[in-house]
Amino acid sequence: MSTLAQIPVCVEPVTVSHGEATVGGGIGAILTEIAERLERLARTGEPGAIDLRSLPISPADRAQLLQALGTGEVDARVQANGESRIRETAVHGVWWTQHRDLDGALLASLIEIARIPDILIVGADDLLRGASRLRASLSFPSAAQGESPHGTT
Amino acid sequence: MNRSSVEFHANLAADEVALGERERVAGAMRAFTREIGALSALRLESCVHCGMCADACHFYIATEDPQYTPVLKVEPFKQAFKREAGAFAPFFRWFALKRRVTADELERWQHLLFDSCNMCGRCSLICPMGIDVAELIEQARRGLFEAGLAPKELYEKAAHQRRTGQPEASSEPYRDRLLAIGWQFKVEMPLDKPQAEVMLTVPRTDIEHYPAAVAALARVMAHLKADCTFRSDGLIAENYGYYAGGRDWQREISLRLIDQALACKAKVLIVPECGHAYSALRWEAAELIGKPLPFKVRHVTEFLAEALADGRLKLRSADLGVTAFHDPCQLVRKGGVTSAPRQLLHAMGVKPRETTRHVGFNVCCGGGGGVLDIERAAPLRYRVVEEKFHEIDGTGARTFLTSCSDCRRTFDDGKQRFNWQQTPRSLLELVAEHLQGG
Amino acid sequence: MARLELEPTIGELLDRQGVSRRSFFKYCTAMASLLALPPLAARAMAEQLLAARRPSVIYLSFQECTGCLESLTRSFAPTIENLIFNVVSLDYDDTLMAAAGAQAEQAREQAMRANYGKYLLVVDGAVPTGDGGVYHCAAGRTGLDILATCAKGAAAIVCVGTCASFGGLPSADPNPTDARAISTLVPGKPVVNVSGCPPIPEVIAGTLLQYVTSGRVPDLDEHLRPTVFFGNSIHDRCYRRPFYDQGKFAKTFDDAGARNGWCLYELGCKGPTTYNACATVKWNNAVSFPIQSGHPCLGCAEPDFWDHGSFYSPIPSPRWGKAGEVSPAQAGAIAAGAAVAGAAIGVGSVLLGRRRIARRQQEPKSQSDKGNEE
Amino acid sequence: MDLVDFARGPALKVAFVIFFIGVVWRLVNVLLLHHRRNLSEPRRGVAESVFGGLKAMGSRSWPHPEFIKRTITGEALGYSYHIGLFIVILLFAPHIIFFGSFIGVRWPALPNGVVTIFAVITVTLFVAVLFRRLAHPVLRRLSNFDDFFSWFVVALLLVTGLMATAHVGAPYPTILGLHILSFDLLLIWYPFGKLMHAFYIFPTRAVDGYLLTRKGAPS
Repeated sequence: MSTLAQIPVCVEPVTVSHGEATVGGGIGAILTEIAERLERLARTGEPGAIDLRSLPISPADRAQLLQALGTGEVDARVQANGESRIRETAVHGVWWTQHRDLDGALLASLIEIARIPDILIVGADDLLRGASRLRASLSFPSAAQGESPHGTT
Repeated sequence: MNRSSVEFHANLAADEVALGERERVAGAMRAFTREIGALSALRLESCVHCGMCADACHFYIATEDPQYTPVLKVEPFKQAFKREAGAFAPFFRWFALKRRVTADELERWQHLLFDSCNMCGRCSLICPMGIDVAELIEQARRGLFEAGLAPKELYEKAAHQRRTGQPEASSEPYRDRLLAIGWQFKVEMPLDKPQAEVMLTVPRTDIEHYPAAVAALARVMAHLKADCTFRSDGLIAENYGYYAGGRDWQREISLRLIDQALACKAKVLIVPECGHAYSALRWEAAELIGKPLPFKVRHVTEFLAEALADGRLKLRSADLGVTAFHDPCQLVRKGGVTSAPRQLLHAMGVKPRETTRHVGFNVCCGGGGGVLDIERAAPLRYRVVEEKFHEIDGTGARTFLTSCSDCRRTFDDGKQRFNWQQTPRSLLELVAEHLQGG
Repeated sequence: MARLELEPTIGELLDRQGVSRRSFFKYCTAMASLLALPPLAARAMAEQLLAARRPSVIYLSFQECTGCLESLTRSFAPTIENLIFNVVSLDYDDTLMAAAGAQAEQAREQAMRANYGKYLLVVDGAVPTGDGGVYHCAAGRTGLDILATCAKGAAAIVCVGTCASFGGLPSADPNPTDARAISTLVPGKPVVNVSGCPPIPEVIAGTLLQYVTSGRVPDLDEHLRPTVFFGNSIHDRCYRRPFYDQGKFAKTFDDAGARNGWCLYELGCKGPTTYNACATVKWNNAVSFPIQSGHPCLGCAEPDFWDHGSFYSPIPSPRWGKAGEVSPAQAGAIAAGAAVAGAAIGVGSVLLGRRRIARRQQEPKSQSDKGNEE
Repeated sequence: MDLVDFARGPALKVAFVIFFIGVVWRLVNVLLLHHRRNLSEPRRGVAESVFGGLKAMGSRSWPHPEFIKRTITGEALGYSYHIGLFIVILLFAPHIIFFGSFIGVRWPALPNGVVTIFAVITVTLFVAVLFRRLAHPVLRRLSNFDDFFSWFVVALLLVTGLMATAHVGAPYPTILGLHILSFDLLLIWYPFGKLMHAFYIFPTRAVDGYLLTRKGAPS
């Protein structure tokens, strides 16, 4: 019988690993939910999202889910207060977004069902603000009133 | 509400009718409390109301009437115990957790304790808690007796036997009848020898109805050249005090036999083919008189089995075909005589077909415990004896033997009613007919 | 710039700091994930936050060890500075603010006057009520008095830590200063208890954030704790639960069971009787939580957890009075004593019984004598 | 002092004391009543009779073939829920800790999932037993308050126990408190009701076996 010292102290939570081949019960359910949401998106235009981290599935299941969804054509990186990676899966309209903060810690990991994830869309007021900034830079050499680019409209 | 005694519609003897209600309750409590001891207390405290004793009781099996649940018969006795000597008796009295027993309740219990119970002990065998329900019923009967509620027939016979030694008056003294049987069956009837090793007694039922059994007893004793005698003052074996529940009368009736046995310095007292007489004398007499009996008490089958064992008795084989033997319940369950009758049958080459897997679990004939004598109980008894007939017919037996005169009379009585094909025969008579070199 | 300086909305504040809409939207998504809100709620939260004015927060500290505040400062999502500057306007906290003495008190009174009826009062620590509350005085006033005045104008009160929520350590037996939970001292005011000793940083921050975004008190359990964080017991969410169900328990702290990460139930784990988010949100930015690091849960989020006996005596073990866990010798002695008493009463009752039996025997003439009268 | 602390603290101590006082009181009361000595000539010696008594303690548990056809349902129900009770009470980890701390020793447990299955079976059987007691003519005629209240006390214990393991009905501390309180109730009621049969069953059988063997009668 191995001595006490030989037993490795187990720190990581015990993960129950499934066999490779079979698709875990959980994943089947999630895939059907994604399909159902895609149909709703097509019908009513209502987007949906599933928070991967809160799903009570093991890491192995999670990996298998993403593998089942495959990779698509779009792979976007958003540098906003840390990197956010938005990848389209092989199924059009199903996106895998991961938000990380400045030192790389994972903030959120979502499966988004939408024509385009919200974060990529430019907000309405950003358009106006962008326009005013451009106009300000156009008249840069002559204007030089020292107005801050933003202005406090 | 003090009902006048005449309104009691119970089946009462003249002496009993005169009792007032308060006297009845006081008498019942006197008897119940006298019966309370560590053993009866342990049993009364153990019942968990599982109802299984009903499944062993032939009165419940035949009628499916829940009032005949054996342990229910003991309720007045349990009420008395809980209120008088139970651990929480004061609380039971102050908060009336158990009501005081009433004359009406006692009167209703007469039918339960007497008419519908042979005290056969089958309920004691099934009880998962190991309660001897039959003995509790016996003790409960004493309460009814002291309350002046014993059935008329049993009370009168017990009173008569206490005074005269025989349950009923007979046309001629039984000692003369005994000698007459001797001449009729050409067998010598030793009577009132001043001293003898063995004292013989005879069931009144045999003298009245089955004289051949009496002759058989004498013939067998003569064959064994036993130094034996009948005693005219201690002739009758039955004990109607035991049936009626009159503890003191039972003692006096037993004392009559004991005195005669002492008088002739007998070493063995033979109880003839009778069930309750054996257990009343062997297992209860010593308790009642308060000291061990100076002589042995043996059932006639036991005595013959002992003679068989030490070679004094040789028996010829009997060709009876398929035979069934009815164990009288007072003899087998209450008395413990299980192997003797079988040894005699085997000695005669007869292998009885058992009605049940284990000896002693057979259904009772329904007539014992005094029920045979209570007219009011007849319809109920017939339904029960019918069950017994089914059990015997189940064995497919051609010959049917038993070793108790009350059982024989119950079977004969039932035989006419259901014109049952079998005839109950006495084991003793069979032995008498197959003595070797007899 | 002539317009009166309005209290800027959070959106304007962020814009002024060059925080892009996308990074603020990412921040809200993270918050929704933490608060277990549906993912699409992030958009609604973002819009509400952008438009909301930062609520003024008064942070009062009474009988406490500042552990809760330390815990708040270690919140990763949202970070403390993010919280203070973007989400709430922390107008008074005698530990964090630069001002002190009269200026600090003046700042508080000024903030309370300015936002009367709208500011959020966050309280840390129990308030001693013994001898008129003299056991806690600040700026010449008793804790009771300070709490009363501040609570009057508060829109809601958030009690941070088991001390504020239930009395915690100060009110543990014998409770010399008669310390009381805040909820018992501010009748009529909506109270949210964020219990724990200390509470999980993200739980404090998340509760404040949830109040700011929704503008109302979240759903609470019977101890007035937000159900989003305190709805489940540690036991129900514990990753070692399979070992509990299989009956695999660690018997001592360094046996094979402990090393294999088996259930700590027999070592006094109070997981089953404790409701908190440690097993899911975990501590130090979801690195670990007590059970995962091999120590049984103490049940620090539950009222009177100091007085539930030794932290290492299992839940079912009987506890007789202050003597703590019952020992076989003690149980044996009590049983023997009771048995002797029982025997004595038994003898008494049986003597009583025997006397009654005897008395019953002398009743009027017995029935059997009647037979002789012929 | 929340419900759990009260239930397993002072309430348990009081119940514990009442239990021992009540049980010993009742046993002593039975023991010290008048003992009748057997004066009749025995058919079997004392040694053989004592052995017969010990044998009866076991044999009386097993249904006799002659009666089994009629008693099978009653006995099957009774035995299965008793076995279920023993498994749940003695082989469930928290129970082992609870009872173990009184006697200072612990023994191996069954996995909790298995015990829960037995607990569910036992509760259903327990309800079935109640219906049988209400439906069966003999049982209905025999049953009194003690039968139903003793049933209720044990049923309460079983139900709150199941609710505690399933974390249902109320927050776990409250349900656990109720569960331990119903155990206290059982301890208090124990000496005054039919639960005492656990103490009576073996002595009564032994005495009966002894007396029957002494007479040579079947037992």
